[in-house]
Amino acid sequence: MNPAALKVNIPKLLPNAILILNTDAFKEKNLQLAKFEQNPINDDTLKDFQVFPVAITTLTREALKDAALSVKEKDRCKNFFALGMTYWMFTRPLDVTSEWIKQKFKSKPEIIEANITALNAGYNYAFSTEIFTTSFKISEASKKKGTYRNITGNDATALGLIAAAKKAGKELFLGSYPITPASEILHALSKYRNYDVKTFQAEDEIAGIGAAIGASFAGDVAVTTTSGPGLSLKSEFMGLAFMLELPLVIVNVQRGGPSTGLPTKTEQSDLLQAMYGRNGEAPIPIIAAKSPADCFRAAYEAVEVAFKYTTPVILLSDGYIGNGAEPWLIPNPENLPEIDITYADNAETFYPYERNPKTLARTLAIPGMAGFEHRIGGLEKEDITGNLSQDPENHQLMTELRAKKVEKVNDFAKEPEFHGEDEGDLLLLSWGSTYGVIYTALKELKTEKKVSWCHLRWVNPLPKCLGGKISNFKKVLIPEVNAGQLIKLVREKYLVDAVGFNRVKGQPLSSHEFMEDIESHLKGL
Amino acid sequence: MNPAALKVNIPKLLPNAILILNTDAFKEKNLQLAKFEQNPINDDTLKDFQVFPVAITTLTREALKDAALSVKEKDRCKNFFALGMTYWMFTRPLDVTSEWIKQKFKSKPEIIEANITALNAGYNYAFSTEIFTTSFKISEASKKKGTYRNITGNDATALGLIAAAKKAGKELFLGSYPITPASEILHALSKYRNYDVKTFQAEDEIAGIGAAIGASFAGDVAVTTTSGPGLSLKSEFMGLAFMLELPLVIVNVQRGGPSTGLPTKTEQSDLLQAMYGRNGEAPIPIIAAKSPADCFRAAYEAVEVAFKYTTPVILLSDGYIGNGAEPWLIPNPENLPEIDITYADNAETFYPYERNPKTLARTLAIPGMAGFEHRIGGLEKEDITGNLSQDPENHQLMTELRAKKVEKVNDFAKEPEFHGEDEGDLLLLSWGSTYGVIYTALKELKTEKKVSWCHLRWVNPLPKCLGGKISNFKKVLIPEVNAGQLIKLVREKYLVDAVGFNRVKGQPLSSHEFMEDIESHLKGL
Amino acid sequence: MSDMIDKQGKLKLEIKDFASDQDPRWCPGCGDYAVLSQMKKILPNLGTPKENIVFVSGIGCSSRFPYYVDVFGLHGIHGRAPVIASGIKLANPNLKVFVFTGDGDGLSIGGNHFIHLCRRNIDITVVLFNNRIYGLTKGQYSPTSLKGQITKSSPYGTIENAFNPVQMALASGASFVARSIDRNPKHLAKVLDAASRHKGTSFVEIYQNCVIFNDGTFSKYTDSDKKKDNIIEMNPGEPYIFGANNDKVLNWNGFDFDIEDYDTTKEDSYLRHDERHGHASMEFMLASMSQNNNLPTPIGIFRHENDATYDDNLINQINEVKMKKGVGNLKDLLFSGNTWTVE
Amino acid sequence: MSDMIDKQGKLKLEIKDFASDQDPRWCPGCGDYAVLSQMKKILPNLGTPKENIVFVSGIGCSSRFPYYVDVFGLHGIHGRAPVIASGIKLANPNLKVFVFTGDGDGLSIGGNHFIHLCRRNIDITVVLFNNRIYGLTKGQYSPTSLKGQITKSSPYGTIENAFNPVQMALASGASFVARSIDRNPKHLAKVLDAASRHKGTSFVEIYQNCVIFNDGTFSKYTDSDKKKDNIIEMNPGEPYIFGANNDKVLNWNGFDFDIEDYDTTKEDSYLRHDERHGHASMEFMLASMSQNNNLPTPIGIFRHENDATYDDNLINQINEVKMKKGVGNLKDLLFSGNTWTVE
Ligand SMILES: Cc1ncc(C[n+]2csc(CCOP(=O)(O)OP(=O)(O)O)c2C)c(N)n1
Ligand SMILES: Cc1ncc(C[n+]2csc(CCOP(=O)(O)OP(=O)(O)O)c2C)c(N)n1
Ligand code: SF4
Ligand code: SF4
Ligand SMILES: [Mg+2]
Ligand SMILES: [Mg+2]
Repeated sequence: MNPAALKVNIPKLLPNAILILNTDAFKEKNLQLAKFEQNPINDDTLKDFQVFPVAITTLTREALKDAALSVKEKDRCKNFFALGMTYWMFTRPLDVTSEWIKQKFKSKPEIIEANITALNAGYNYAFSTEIFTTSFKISEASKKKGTYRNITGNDATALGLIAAAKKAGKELFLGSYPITPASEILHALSKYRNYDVKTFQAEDEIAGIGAAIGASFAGDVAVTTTSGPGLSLKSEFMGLAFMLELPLVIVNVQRGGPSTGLPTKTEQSDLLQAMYGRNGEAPIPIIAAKSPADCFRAAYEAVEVAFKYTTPVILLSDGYIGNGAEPWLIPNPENLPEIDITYADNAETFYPYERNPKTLARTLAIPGMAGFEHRIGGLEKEDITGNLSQDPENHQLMTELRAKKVEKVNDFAKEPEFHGEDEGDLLLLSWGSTYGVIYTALKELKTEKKVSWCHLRWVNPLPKCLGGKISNFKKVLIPEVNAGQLIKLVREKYLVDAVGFNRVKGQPLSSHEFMEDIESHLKGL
Repeated sequence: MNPAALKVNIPKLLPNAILILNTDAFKEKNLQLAKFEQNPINDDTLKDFQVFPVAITTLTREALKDAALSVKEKDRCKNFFALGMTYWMFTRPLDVTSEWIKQKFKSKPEIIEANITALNAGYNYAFSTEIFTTSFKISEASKKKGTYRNITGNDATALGLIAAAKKAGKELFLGSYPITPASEILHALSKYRNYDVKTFQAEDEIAGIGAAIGASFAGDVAVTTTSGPGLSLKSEFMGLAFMLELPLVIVNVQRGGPSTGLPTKTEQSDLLQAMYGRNGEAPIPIIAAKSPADCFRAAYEAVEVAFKYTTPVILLSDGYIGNGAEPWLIPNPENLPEIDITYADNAETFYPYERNPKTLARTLAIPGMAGFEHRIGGLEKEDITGNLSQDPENHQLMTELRAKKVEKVNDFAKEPEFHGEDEGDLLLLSWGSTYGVIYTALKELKTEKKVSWCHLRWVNPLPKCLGGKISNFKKVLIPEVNAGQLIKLVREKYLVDAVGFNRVKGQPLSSHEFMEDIESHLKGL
Repeated sequence: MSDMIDKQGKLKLEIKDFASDQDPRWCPGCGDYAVLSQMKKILPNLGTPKENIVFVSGIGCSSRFPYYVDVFGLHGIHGRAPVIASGIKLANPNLKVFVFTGDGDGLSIGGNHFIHLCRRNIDITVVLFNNRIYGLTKGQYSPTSLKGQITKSSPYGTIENAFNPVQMALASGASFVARSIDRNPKHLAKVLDAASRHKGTSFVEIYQNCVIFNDGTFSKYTDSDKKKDNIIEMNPGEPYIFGANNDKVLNWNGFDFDIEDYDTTKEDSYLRHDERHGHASMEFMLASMSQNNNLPTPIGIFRHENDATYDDNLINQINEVKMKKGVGNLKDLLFSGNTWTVE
Repeated sequence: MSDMIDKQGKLKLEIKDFASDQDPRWCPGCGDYAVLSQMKKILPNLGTPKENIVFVSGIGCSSRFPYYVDVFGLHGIHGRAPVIASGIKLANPNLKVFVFTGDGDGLSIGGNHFIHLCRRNIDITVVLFNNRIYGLTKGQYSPTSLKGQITKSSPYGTIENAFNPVQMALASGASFVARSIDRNPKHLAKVLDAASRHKGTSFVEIYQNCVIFNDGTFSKYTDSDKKKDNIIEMNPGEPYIFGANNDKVLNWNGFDFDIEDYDTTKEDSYLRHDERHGHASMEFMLASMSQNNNLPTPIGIFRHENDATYDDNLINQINEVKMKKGVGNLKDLLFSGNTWTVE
């Protein structure tokens, strides 16, 4: 679209629509012609859309630099360049269109070649730059009163972290290494220097979490952000953070795996890695965001728990909600829960591994506090004193204490979201970004059977009430964008013959397919 | 012990006894006096024992260099140095003995100080050098005919790997980074250059597995060895190996965790990490060794499966069996199973992700094979051709194929070891190094109830027969040196209310405690 | 294969023999294309059969290189290509192994593997595409980004100093170290060819333009009006002449270079480039110039040394041990030590 | 605290104030003890209150250092101390942060973090105990082990070249680079003191004897009959004099050092050490000498530069953005962008 076309079309666009803009066309002159005062790419005009500014003219000319065509003819191939990009976006093959071009311009082989080249170049450009990641429209019309804005999950995560740090009266430290689809959190946070946000782009994921652990030790609200393969690299340091019992938030924006996998596609397949991906007995609380806007609250809550229980916390998001946007009912900062961080106050009686009897959090003291000098590390340590200890009974005790502490998070966590009656035929049990699809499916579901839905916020620990809930239903169905991960935790813990609805296609679940699956289960009940 | 004392005592020593030898005393002269022809530390005389040669005299003198004592007096403190070492070994505190010394030498403060210094120095020396790792006597008197030798688990692993490579007619490549208690496998293998063993001490664990993957791609039998925190670091590369579907053996000699934990102590707490410690859906076969000598067979089998199914395989050992020794019935190499490795043979029809319909192994071709040039990598790839693919259905298909392949290992694996009747009251289900303790406990168990025992060799996939077996018992008891890991897999899969006997003390299970636990369970049945 | 051997029994390969079935997928105008075409040009003449060539890479735009040449290829994970390549070379020392990497892949996450590879001097050629940016992940700064550079992750400018990749390679012990530019195809081909033929770790830094996220970062070395003043081509045996009209020359004062007007009558007094001299002082001085605004930036070969390679050392050690102890026999191995027999 | 301030309001600390309740647990005779006592000696005089000092380490014998001094300490994981230290320093730039590491911890597994720390020039002091061996894990070779060295993992001798840690630090951009020896306590104290006071990344390599697994590896630098011929102490403003009777001197020939007899009458013609000169040629030349058997090995300070630190740059950038955009207010932040209201 050029500026004039844009101007005309803005009102017709759905929020969150995908806009591919040719930046070459957004020059002074065209802007004036279209009566834009400022370049809309750079101001807030397009905030509600997903904007992809691309220098289409330049890129097309470059792609065709060896073609024996006039500039004008070359420029006509622009549309095929743009088409190539959208083909990549929707993973469509190029051959059909190539064939069509060949038919259409049969008599002009140079034009055929140029158009095909442009088509390919557009496709390659999109491929090369990982510019489009899975991000579909998610929009749940909300009627609650209040002020709204559109927000992507990654931006909401960034804001949730800043809000938590501000409420805690702390500076925010992010140690991170770029990786699709998590980089935008780093990008967003790097803008907020005036909010006392320190972003440290580390040499790798290991350094990112390591620096965050250091910052936590020294008293910042500390965070590290990544995606799947990056989480793998953080495994060893996650074990250290667990052992040090330091507050830390680890954000994992999941993508298609395994290995490099499908970096621009979405998946929920890092849950078990988050649960078990480190040596020894090292449970870590896991919270999952359900939608783009919800990333704000999830991030905020992750910080609360990290400090309340002196523990690393893993926040699971994914490419779908990280890049997707939806309207967000903006909270008034005054209504956000207070976060108070307490430090040891008596140097005489200070022991770093003395615990708060209620939360089992250990006693924190940070460098700069005179008289509280102490040393912590990754070797097993004695209860209370924190001195090194190889004592067998102490190791058993510490292992148990650390595990109990994670269970305690249930004292903090609210009951999970529950829709429907407390007992019935089918219970849908879900977590994370499947929320939107399930919501839609349930709305459309017509049945006489009793179907209820429980959507988890904390995946570790599983909520206390869950066992009771599950036992009140004939069948439990667990939809996940993976080969079955939450279902493993649930079957193991409650010994219930839950069934899964699992798709591993790099895409959100199809609500249509899902509906069908529910219906077939209901038939059998 | 000096040489003379050693000479006298050798016949009295139990096999695998711990010998701390003062190397300073093993000089020409003393050796001659004791009628040793060669220094027994360097030859095979002491092969049946765990020998720790330490320059006790030198170290004691050095520790006391500032003490105002004669050399003779200093040398008398040697015994306290040695005592300090054993205290570390058995994690005993030093204070009681320090008190005793103070009482005993009340009138001679310099002597008190010197002895306490020596005691501490011995303790520190042992601590510093990670010289003693958990390793207790494991010995199961075997009456089978044949030739035996004593062997530690780590040495047996090394030999198993060499044997497999030799039988496959391949060179053996080890990429590794030293870490207690796995380093001895690297040490052992580095001696066998004349067996075409290439050991590559890498800059870290990541490089260790990465080099092994490269070597596998180029046609070697490739292995990487490590312990807990090192396995964490290998997570990302394990995902790649899984995606590349290349044969690779990953040996993890477990130690006390989490984090740096208890590096010289034993634990079975990396099972879930081995199962799930990487991003995306990436199941890998896991085999566990049950005893020091068994490491040979387990390593051999790991190589067989890695090639038969073109997959990475994780071999779990631990500090207890890795360092412990037992008599090994040496197999005749001719009787070891053949390992044949087949490569693609027709360049025209070659596709790297075409599969053997029986094993689902993919078709291998290695550099140097003219006409088979191809490229593989960590991005999702198209079925059969191996070209990059983002197609949703293809991703689903490939995810399923990769998982199915792991299940196929059951076609290869023998039924797990089973003792007792096929049905009854209590089924003990176990894996890895608990074997010895359970064996002993069961021998001593007196009960009228029917108790059977199933000891797994392959932990992933779980054997096909297991579900049937489990359902024939009133109760299933799973002993593990962790907080409950195999039990999670079993409960999840078979929905059986198995109970655990779990100890996390950095030590093998106490067979006494375990017996009591069995008895209390039997009472309730 | 047979049709690739000519009548004299010599290997005869052509560019088209290296064509892969995958189309390059870089952005139009990306500097990576230039490297690809030069690489394809030199490969047929190396005297190595196709099937003995292996391309290894990490992750990044540049790391997609292996897909576009029909040799064996392994597209690894981010930063780890050097270790995969090391394993390949040690498994089969007959192979010619290349690593293609970027400034992020090779120097940020992969920095450690890179320096250890150089230290070990394994016979591998590392080609680093330095575009001073993370291309694939859409434009964050890299360890070679210039201080102050504004990128997606540094909206107010980076506050980090840049690595000097050539100095890193020299300090860590690579035996061949060179630099070239995407826009100078002839020079590029020459340097890549020399690197490929070198035995030991050879390292080539290529200044490569990312048209999308860091366009023009090397323009002072490529724009026709500036490049002659800002670039100096180091040629063995020649003085360090540069300038729009080849009118300037570097003169060594014992600690530093002074820029002088080039004067043919003084020809004999000028220091001449010698990539095989082995003087740490000169190598590092030349390497430091790219970060010195008062001096031109050198391209060409900084170091070219013959040093024992790790792979040769390993094979030699294996052969020595075989000589001393005999070729290992499995039965002897298993039955060694104190054995006893139960009958 | 109050009792640590003297009448003039100045901080007054003593060695005993730094005594920790843990006894050092190194082997008797280990070189680590020497470093500990010198470190304890200089700490009281740095002018930094105890509670503002943080010791960070990885894993290894040397990495147990933090337990033995009563300041804040973090005993991290293997190789990663530099990143933990970076986070600590950036969280609270008032802290004085030290990293204690070994040749394995700092240069093998941790090599990448080390060079990136140097590049960023974060104000942290790195003390590397180079004993050319893995001590804690019982004696495998390290990246500084000498080629041919026989160790647990190289029974036939290593086939790897050793890193030159000083060159690595220089090449990666550390602003203070020095070397000392465990057996020369005075020199050690002097160098550690200068490093601790330096603003920016300071790096000190210490040759440290591991009596158990690599005893005597530095004997030619410590044995009284050899050391004077093999070690040269670099002192600012002084010529490079060495030898049993201070009878030899290094003379710079423009590319290399020549060894000459020291002649007081030529005093003026000798090159004098200047750690602040900033000539890449000299710095790297001096650094290369430890790997050159024909020249003595220098100890002392190789580079001592004032350069903006990352931590200062970060704080400055934060302040600048605050100046330009105003101190951030949470409400404004949340309600920014296109908002709409549902009533
Ligand atoms: C473990 C891991 N971390 C991060 C990424 C994301 N990532 C892919 S390429 C890249 C950097 C690419 O930069 P460079 O190496 O300079 O290559 P270029 O694209 O510029 O050629 C990053 C951060 C990844 N794939 N894997
Ligand atoms: C991830 C990981 N890998 C390996 C180890 C084992 N390890 C501990 S210290 C060490 C090397 C110690 O050498 P160095 O850093 O030189 O310290 P030194 O003991 O010689 O002072 C190794 C390999 C570990 N603890 N963690
Ligand atoms: S993003 Fe830059 S480096 Fe990557 S393909 Fe495009 S132009 Fe090349
Ligand atoms: S093993 Fe070596 S480095 Fe470690 S404490 Fe003992 S002497 Fe020191
Ligand atoms: Mg780049
Ligand atoms: Mg060391």
